[in-house]
Amino acid sequence: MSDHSHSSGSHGTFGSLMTGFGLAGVLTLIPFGLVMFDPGWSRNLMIGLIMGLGGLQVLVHLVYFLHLNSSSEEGWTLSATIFAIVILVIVLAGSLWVMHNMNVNMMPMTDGNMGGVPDLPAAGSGHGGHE
Amino acid sequence: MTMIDTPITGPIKGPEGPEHHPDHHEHHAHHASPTPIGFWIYLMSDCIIFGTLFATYAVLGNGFAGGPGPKDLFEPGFVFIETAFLLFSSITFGMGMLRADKGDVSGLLRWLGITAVFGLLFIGMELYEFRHLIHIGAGPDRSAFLSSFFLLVGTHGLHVTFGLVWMATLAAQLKWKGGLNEANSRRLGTLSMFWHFLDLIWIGVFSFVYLVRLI
Amino acid sequence: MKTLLQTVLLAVAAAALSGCQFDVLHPAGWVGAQQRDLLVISTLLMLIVIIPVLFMAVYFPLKYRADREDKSDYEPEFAHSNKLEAIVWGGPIVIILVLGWLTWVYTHKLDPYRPLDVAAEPIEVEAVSLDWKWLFIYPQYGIASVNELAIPEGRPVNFRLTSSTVMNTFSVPALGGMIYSMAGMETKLHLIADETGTFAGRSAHYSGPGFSWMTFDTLSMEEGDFDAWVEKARADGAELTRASYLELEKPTIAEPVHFYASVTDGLFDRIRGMCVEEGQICMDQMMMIDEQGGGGLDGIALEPLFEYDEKRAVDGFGNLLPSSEESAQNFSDIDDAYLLAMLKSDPDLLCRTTPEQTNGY
Amino acid sequence: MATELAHTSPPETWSPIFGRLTWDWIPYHEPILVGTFAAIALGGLAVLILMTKFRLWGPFWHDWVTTIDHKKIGIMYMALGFIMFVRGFADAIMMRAQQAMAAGGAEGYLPPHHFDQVFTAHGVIMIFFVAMAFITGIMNYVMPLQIGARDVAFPFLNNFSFWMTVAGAILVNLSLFIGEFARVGWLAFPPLSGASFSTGPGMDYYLWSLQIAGIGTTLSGINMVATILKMRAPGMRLFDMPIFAWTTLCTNFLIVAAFPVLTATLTMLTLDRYIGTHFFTNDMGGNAMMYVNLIWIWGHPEVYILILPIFGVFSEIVATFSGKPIFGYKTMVWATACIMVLSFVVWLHHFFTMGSGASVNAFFGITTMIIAVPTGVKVFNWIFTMYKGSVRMETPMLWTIGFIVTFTIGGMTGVLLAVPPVDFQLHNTLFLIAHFHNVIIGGVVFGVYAAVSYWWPKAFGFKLDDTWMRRSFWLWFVGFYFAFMPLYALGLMGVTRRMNAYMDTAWQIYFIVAAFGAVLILGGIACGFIGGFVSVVNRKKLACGPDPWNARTLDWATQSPVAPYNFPEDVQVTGRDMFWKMKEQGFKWSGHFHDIHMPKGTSSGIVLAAMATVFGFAMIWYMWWLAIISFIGCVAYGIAHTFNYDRDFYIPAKDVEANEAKDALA
Repeated sequence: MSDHSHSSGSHGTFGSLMTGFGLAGVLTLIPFGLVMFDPGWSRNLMIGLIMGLGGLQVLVHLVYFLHLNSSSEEGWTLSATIFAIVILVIVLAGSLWVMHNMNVNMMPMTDGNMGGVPDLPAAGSGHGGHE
Repeated sequence: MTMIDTPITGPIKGPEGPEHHPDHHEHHAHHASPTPIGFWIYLMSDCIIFGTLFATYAVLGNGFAGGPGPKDLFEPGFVFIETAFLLFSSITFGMGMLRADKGDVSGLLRWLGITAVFGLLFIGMELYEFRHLIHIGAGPDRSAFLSSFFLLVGTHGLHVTFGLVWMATLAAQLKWKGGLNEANSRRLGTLSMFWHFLDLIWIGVFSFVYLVRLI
Repeated sequence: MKTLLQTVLLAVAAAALSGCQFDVLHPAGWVGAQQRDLLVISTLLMLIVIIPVLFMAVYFPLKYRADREDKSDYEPEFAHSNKLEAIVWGGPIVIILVLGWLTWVYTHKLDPYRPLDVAAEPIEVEAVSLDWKWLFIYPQYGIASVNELAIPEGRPVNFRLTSSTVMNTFSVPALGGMIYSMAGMETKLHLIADETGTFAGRSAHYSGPGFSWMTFDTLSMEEGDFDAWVEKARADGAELTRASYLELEKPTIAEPVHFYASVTDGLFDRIRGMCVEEGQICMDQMMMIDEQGGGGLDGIALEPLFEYDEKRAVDGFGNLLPSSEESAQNFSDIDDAYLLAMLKSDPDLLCRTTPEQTNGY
Repeated sequence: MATELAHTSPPETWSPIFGRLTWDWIPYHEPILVGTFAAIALGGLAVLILMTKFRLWGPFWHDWVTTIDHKKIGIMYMALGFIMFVRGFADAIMMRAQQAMAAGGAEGYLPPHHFDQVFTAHGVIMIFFVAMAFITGIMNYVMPLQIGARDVAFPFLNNFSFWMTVAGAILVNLSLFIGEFARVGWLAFPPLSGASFSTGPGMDYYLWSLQIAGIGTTLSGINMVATILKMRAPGMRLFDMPIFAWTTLCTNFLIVAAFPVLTATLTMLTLDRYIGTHFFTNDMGGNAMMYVNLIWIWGHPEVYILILPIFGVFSEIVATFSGKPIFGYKTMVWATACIMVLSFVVWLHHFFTMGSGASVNAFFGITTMIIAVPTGVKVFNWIFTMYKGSVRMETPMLWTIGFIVTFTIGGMTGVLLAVPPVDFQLHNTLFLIAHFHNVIIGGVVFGVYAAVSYWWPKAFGFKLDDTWMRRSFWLWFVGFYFAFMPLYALGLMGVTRRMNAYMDTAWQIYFIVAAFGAVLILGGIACGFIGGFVSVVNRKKLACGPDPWNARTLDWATQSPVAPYNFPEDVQVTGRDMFWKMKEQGFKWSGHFHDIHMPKGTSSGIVLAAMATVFGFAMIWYMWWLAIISFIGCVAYGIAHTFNYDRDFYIPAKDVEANEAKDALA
């Protein structure tokens, strides 16, 4: 572990700020464009694209605006961020998994559809818990 | 255990000499300020609050209780303008930070003012949307979907409001309480982190709360 | 002091020896027996580590005490040993591997949702936890009982459970396993009694002021006795209709056992759907509507059709509080809007939820 | 037909000034509460008179209330913990007495309405205001000393966190005499805790006290993480830190990651109750299972938040009193880190019986068992630290042996409960109660007693009276087994927790034995307090130097009691067990001291917390005007506080020199 001295440039430069702005702008325009001018692609592809672009933009913000890198604060900001992301993934994915499973088991409709958008009308897809 | 071969007491690094002035040093002169990492850890814990709210929205977001769903209520164009305001405010804050790096207090204050205007526009739009929804009867008590929507977006809005109050306070301090002294610079740095963090959360909100539900 | 301790110890020993009350250790059904076996196996497995640990924890401080005569074995720098650390990690890992495998197998085998592999014809019981009593409906016999569960010995019992308001847990330790009952939801449980007898049953999840008295006897009987019990219910019982269920649903504490000679068809489904009352939309219907994307803006006004909790508010002593809103009256106001919303949904849904169906099963 | 419901709650009314608070909510007809109130009022009055007589108000305000010294804040956390411990234990004794009496149709002396508040308060107080206060106190006192720091990273925040915890504790205790407390169990599962099934202010006391105290806990977590990351003595790498500092780091990472989930979850429940949202209601799309899911995502890490620092305490004690470094230091650190992460993937084991599928149950059962591995490793490491050592059986060591034995048994029953089919039988029975008391008393409580007797000489300069502390240990140890082994037995009979009364008289003897155990524990607590009192009286005789136990870590390199500046000069750290090395080298302070830069005390913490208390009270009773005023007051005062730039001062070098010289003479 080495001691890093922080230069005053930790707030980035005009160039890096504008790069971040450009990337963030594009990554915002695309998903909004997809939703507002529907290209008619499949739902899953659209969801994947929007979430993927969102994730990408989060990275852009972390790097260009929040200046996250492996050397700031001896790497502790990065470690703390990774820890938080792990916990977030556990909380989100875990809750969805657990709740989906319990809803499937317990809600009157057997094919509970958690966490996403309703599918196309699931005609007669099992109502009531009778078996 | 290894043998001890280095001296135990190092050079004394306490405050010393006439050039040392209390206002320009941290409580513990030999340590870098713990504030940036401390504030970052706060942001991470705040992030987990939002994560919990996102998880709740994901789980309860289909509980319309026979009431309206996202497609009945959300307007992508409206959200796009909100998003643009918040993104612009992030950039203008960044411009202000560049001024601050140059020691230009009045330039910084000017950019902070512009940032605050964008922030206020964002909050104004959000309040307008909430008022509209409540007015047509789609308030947070109508269904679990709306409860989780209002809480998630409202929590973000509260953070932005708090950021604006902080910005006003800091502006006053920059103007009348010693400009970019050590304490004010530290606070400016943390506010900058806070403000960019809120923009980052908003990416999750517009993607996950609005856009994905409008497909 | 010492004699007092001895007295207490004797009392404990005496109580422990009268083993038959240890329902978990001496269960009267296959499920409970399996769970008991697993309990014993796991305990023995863990004792492989636990016993040496307990021994060392007491023996080492005695053996290596500072005032011992021969301190030649004192090694003040001994703080690391690859061999010891391998044992320290390896031992527990092996035991947990075995235990984990057992857990995986038994958890699937004893999943409460899994019907039992028994040749005999199962008996269906629909159990409802009410404030603060248990209702057991026997759909095969068209009867119901309150706070008494009778089952024939040797036949699997398939439970469907729900609750009228708060969470409870259905528990008959002598038979094995427990499971939550929750309003608007249905859980399942499969048990069997291999012996006749009377076993204690209760709610195992705190549910309010009447919780302590939310007990019932489980009567495991010979087939003939069970038939007689059914006949007794038919003879003594009242009618369980939607109206009388709503009466029964009102909070009471320590409700005595009583029976219902007949049960309205589909009552359990309505209880589970929180739609016994007139003018309520059932949970399954609501979830259908929601799966189509909700009721749209017109659906905003349908709110009273879905309301449930407020009408059942109780105070700290279990008294029902007067409800603030009259939903029935609102219902007539929005009837048209309701139909409109339904029309927007698919025809399959529409035919399930015509007003007749909402009002009468 | 059924039993008449004899009583009713006061009617729901609302007035603009007093909200829903009416005279009906003052329980003057309940003799137990009136008696308690009278005792507390008289005791309080006596304290007030004595403090006035001996002119202690000034010192109390300047040296304690407004202090930002981590050591004093740590001591105040311990004091808060012990005060709340008495309250929580009183609840425990009441429950044991009730259950020992109310068999076979007897009603006992507590009606359900009261009994249900007692068990809820017992759980809430013991976890949030006793265990949390204790571990925060110990971490506050010891950790900065162990890493060679002058204070924590954010000293004012530390003071504020403490007073917010006190604010929460005050609200919980207010509920005794104004209104009522929640009747929902310590985790307040909805729908029971929702607006319809928990009317009245009890549940709101629960929510606001936990939210306000939770702010303090989260901030204190952030503070300590930042302290360890940034304030270590020069040269101290992470792997040079004592184990206790490591467990503190992991614990506070857990706090920072887990408490936000609690905050969010309780906020949702609050909104359900206050503005009619539908997160956890039965109707309108709400889902109460989501609350159970979320609260345990916080709740399981919380258990490890309580036990990890205690593992650290025992690691320090066992190394010191065995005259050896801790066995397997690195293993110990990695085991702690493993536990930290694993504790986030086991939460479902608290609700196996809710009806998840077999694969989900099995997954969470197995992850739970996996945690037993690093925990088991720790136990072995403590044992092997004693192996080939020179073990001195001082009181802290006595508690340690008691802990290893008790905790191991508790760990075993814990793994049993992690097997889903076994849990189907034992969930919510007294077996579960026995299990978690087995680990929490055997772990946290024994650990706190061990820590207090270990670091007391550091904090006050004299040892605790040995005889009384040994009495305390034996009564606790034996009392624990009497109190909880019968509960294991009852659990195996299928007896459920939280029962106000029961019909089966065969159970009664077990409850009586358990009550007897509780009385023994009461004796243990009393001996502890007497021991403290006797020690203070005999403090001259018990006085000791800075290093009474021949310890190994930096906390013992300071004076006893520790000077405000902790270390007169920076320590250059070159490895583990630094103080041991210093002693081997015959270390002496250089004697050329310099001015020491210190933060100033401030009253902002207590003022903000006082306003938060008023805000909580106003929200509980629907006094909207007061809530608005106190909220605005908090924000305004917080802003005003940031305009104070005069926050530090210097301790002159000659004062440091004089102080250190005094120590050398003694």
